[in-house]
Amino acid sequence: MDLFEYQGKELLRKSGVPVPEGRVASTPEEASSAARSLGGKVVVKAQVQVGGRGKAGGIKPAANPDEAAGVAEQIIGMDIKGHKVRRVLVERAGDIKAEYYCSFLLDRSQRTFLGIMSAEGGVEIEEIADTAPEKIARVHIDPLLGMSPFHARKLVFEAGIDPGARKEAIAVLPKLYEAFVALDASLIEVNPLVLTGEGRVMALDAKVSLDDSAAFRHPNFDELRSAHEISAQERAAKEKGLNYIKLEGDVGIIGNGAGLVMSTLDVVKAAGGEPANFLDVGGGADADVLSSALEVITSDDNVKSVLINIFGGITRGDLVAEGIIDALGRLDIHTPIVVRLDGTNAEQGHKMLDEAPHEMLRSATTMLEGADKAVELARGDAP
Amino acid sequence: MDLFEYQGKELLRKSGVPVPEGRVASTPEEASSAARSLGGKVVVKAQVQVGGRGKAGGIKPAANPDEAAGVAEQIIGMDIKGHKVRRVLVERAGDIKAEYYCSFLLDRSQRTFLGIMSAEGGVEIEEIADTAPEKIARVHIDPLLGMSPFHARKLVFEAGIDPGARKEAIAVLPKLYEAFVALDASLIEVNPLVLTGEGRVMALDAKVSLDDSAAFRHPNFDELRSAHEISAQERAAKEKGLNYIKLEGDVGIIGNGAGLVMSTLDVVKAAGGEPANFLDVGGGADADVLSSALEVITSDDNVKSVLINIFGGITRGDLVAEGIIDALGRLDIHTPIVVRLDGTNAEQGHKMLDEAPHEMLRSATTMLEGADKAVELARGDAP
Amino acid sequence: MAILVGDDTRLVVQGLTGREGSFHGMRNKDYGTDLVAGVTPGKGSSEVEGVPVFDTVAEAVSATGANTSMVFVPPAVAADAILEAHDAGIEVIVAITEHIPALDMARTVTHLRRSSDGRATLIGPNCPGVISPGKANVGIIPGEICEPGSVGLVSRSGTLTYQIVHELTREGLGQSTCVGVGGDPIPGSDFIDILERFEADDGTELVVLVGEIGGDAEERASRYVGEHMTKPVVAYIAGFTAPPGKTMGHAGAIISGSAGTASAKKVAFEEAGIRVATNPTEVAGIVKETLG
Amino acid sequence: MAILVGDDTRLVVQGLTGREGSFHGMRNKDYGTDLVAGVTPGKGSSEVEGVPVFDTVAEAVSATGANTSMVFVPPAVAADAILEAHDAGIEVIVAITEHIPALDMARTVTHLRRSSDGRATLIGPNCPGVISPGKANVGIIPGEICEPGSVGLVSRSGTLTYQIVHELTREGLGQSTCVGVGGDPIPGSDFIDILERFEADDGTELVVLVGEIGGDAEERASRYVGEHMTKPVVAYIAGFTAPPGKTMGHAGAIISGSAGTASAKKVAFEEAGIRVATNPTEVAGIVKETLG
Repeated sequence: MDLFEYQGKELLRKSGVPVPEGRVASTPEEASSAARSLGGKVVVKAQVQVGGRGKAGGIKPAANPDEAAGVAEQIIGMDIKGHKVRRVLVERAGDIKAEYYCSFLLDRSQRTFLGIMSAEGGVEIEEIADTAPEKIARVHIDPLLGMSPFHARKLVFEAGIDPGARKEAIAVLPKLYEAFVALDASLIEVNPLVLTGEGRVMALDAKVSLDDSAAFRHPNFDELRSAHEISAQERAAKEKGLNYIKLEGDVGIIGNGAGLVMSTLDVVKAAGGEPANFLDVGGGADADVLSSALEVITSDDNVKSVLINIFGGITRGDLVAEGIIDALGRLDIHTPIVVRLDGTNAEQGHKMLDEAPHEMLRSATTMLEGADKAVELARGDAP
Repeated sequence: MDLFEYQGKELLRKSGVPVPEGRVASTPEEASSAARSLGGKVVVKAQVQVGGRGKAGGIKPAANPDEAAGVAEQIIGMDIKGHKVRRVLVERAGDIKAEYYCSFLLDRSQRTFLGIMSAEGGVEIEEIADTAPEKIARVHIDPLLGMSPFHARKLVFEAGIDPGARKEAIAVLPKLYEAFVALDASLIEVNPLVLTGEGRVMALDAKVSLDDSAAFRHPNFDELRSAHEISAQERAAKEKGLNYIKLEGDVGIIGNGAGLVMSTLDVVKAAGGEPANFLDVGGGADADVLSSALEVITSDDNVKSVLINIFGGITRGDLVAEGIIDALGRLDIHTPIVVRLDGTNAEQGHKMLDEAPHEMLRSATTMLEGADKAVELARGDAP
Repeated sequence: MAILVGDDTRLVVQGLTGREGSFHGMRNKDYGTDLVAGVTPGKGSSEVEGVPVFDTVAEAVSATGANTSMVFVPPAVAADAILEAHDAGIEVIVAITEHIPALDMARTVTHLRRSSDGRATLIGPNCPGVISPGKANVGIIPGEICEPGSVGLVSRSGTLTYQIVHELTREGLGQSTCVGVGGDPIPGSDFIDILERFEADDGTELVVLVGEIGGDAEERASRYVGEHMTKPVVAYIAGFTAPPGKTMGHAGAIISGSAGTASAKKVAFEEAGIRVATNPTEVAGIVKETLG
Repeated sequence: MAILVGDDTRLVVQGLTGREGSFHGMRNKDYGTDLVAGVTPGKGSSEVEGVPVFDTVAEAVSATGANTSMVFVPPAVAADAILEAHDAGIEVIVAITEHIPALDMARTVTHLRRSSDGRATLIGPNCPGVISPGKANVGIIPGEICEPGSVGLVSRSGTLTYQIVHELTREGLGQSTCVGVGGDPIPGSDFIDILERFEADDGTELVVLVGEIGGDAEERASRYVGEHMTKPVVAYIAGFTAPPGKTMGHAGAIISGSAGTASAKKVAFEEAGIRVATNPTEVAGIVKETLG
């Protein structure tokens, strides 16, 4: 789960990382009152999860509460690269002497954690990596040993952080790492980490991604997630425990296991079709889950045909068939559905489907055949 | 630093380990009022750092506040194996269904931590180790990984803890380990850990030793230490940063480095003498430290002669000589002092001593010669 | 021959008394795997269909000589279960459980790889397990789709593995061992660990590697194959159609920047001389062609 | 020849700008040790008597090729300094600092022994260091009491080591290397680690082992000697007069129950065929006799 800036900063503040004082606002009035409570100049920042907010006009200064209301008026409701601005963060403006970059993340290839720092902040790290790779300091942090003070010193000295910011930066980095671990984050990126006119080091922006698998030990994950806007289908899928991602095409896809679903998308594409979604019912899906999946997919008006591609392992073919039959009985479905079923109890499933014929139902014996059929059906060619 | 039972239990309580409710008392009146505040029956326990309190009459039940005052009167002031009882712990008495043993300590040979558990509590673990070694469960805990729930399960199941106590014991053990680490303990021994009539598991006794080297990160160590009674010489030595232990003999000993001092004790003993103390001035001792060391030693009336055995490394011979000369000038010393000096700046030190003759001062060129001389002097044989 | 599991496998199932643990444990037993014990704390001295259950893995090992463990416990306690198996001296730990927090796995995998007193190989988590057809099945791969043979298979995916095994079997291409290493960001074993074993295994003539988008495990594997493998490798990668930046189910299947895409992985494989199939069916075709 | 330090030693002193760090660093340099760098965070680009100072050990290593480090920093930051040296690829770390919390050392030593990316040998902490007479001195052992020769010495004690070296030198028995492993409960290297090196070292004919009460390092060493050493070993143990239960300065010098006493250690040595001297002077006598 990717957090909004204001959410990430609030968590960092609680972990002892200095961040500017700020308030969230979803209306110009709230922005004005936030500015008043902060006193003096503020910056109004669009809360969207996409880069390049500044260039798009999503970050504006305001000298007083009235101005804050004015710029909030402009920013709230804006569309930034397809992301609608629903909230702004109103922050006390400060004097910035230098901007740095730092982040902590999981280094999959080393199976360990990685700290990254650069004296060149405020731009994308990929850009620095391209233009001046020598300006990026990296340090691996053993997950069992944790961060030792020397890791912080190494990052700060190797990155060439200004002498005036070193001491504070060396103190802030371990707090970021502690937050990374305590929050079960998969990424904490602070860009920029700034040196203020008063010689303080603070996080001016924060990108925090949390590990959804760790939700069981973080009661606050649900609340954080509630701030996220998702499509009706995605919300419905989420509620039913499905892993659903909406895409642009017209061939609806249901499968079990992320790898098989991705492969199904590829095969549909290779057959000349465009997948309408990614939907993984997961391992051990029962009839209910299958039925819900069909409901989610067929409620998307773009979908012209559906391919169900199940290879049973934990998932049982009979339960898959039961779910399909349930959905067809329960819902008014006018989208043709191609079912390809193999593995555990597949024969039984096929038999069940045969015994409950439905005009929208087609079957396929192989994955490739299923893809071809679904693509033809989406085109309107009745196979 | 070894803690008193009441200190150890207070720390364990703060770490979430259940302990009986109790109050410390140093007078019968305090004991009576403690019993009143606890309500009902209590147990009055002598606070001394020595085993076998119970057999010595240092632990007694009391049915009401008056009885509590009465037994406190008997116990306070008692001498238990050379330890004078200055305080008692008044604890709410409970119904005990079973007594277990458990401890966490540093396993030097494996360079790791060790958890130990036995269903046979209330007796010394050495006794169980002798009589029924198969009843002792052990588990090594990697210092980096820390205690995982399975470590607790392994201890509890292997030790054969009663089914009714398992769940709570499995929950309590990790708290004890966390306390062990958080307190920088070198030992936490709970004997007995009890199962109460209400099915609770709690620490009925606690022996906690703390790592003095970690005092810099534990502001409470000083306060804990203040409860300890030590001899006048030990207190003076402590204040001066000397590592001093009083022994029974009459040859005072000063050296630098624990190994060399121990070796000096052995050599004095081999020469027929009895060391009066162990005193290590440590590495890099200066004149002041040497002078203080001499003051501490010569203030002990048992001391008939002193052997100063210094092999300079960080410690400089000239500063040693300066300290001796200072002490001889400052104090009224009538105890003969044999000085053996080698290593860094030893020649300079010898020269300084030669230039400041004192009737009590003798010199020795080797450690063995020094020991012989000091022993003869203690016997009254003037060498 | 085979790798990881086989005739010497003596299996203990951690979580045997659970619904899924007993279902799949018994399926493994029915397949012919030597299921010797189950472990569920507090249920020691009980049985599941004749298989003795112990309170701890250590007890199970000492009573039954178990050398392989299948972990089928909930994600919150799975890392602990893996550590327990390792501590008890289990040699091969197959962790089926999905959604274990990455932090738990980072700590667990680091410990397993470094610890001097253990020698455990961890497969998974979030994996379908390991099957050596005709010998032993440890996990949830449907045994009926496999046939004994000489193709080794290693995959980050679950059901996609079944699909490909199914295609192989249909073409008469039996398998020495099929290994699902799992799609998590920090797997206990990665492609290279398994490729090493296949390279050394007499019973394996060719290896099928099934990759996914995200991470660089495929890129590292391709370098390893180029430098160290004498046996032919055929690859398949899923996720060409995945839009950048979208999570596709597996925590591991995240595209980060330019690296980690299916195309980048395909290029890496081809540069190492590895043929890459465009769909699961084609895998079997290329394998058949390669083995001649 | 020699072990641990010698002609190839390129020394960096962590804490060179401190009072003791500079005093002993310069003494080591004067002895002939190749002191190439100092490290003090925030004092990079400065110098101590011509020796360049860096902010991090990694910079010192990359700029000067340092391969050995002496740690002379306060106890609260010493474990961090050791970990930094290890991370920077230093091969031999000699930690002089005393009073490092046992927990810090338990974690640090575990990490050093397990970490796959390092190959550092840690000597100490709370030790006098290592000297290979005539070649290099890293630590605080007074160089002037040593002479080059073929006696290896390993000791848990500081000044007691000087005493014994002094006695050896006085008898004309020079030393290949003298190693103080330190008296802490968790040393980076123990007797066995050093005995192994002496056994393999061409320049060492005999080893003097200086023990202390507390722990079981001597007992384990005696077994090792009995089973693995071909070279003669002469032992000395201090602490026969120590009353049970009293702490004698070193955290390590605690008698716990019946084990760990000087007498128990003496018995263990003698059972392994090792002669035990009754005082430091006698050590030299036995060595002379043994070498013939």
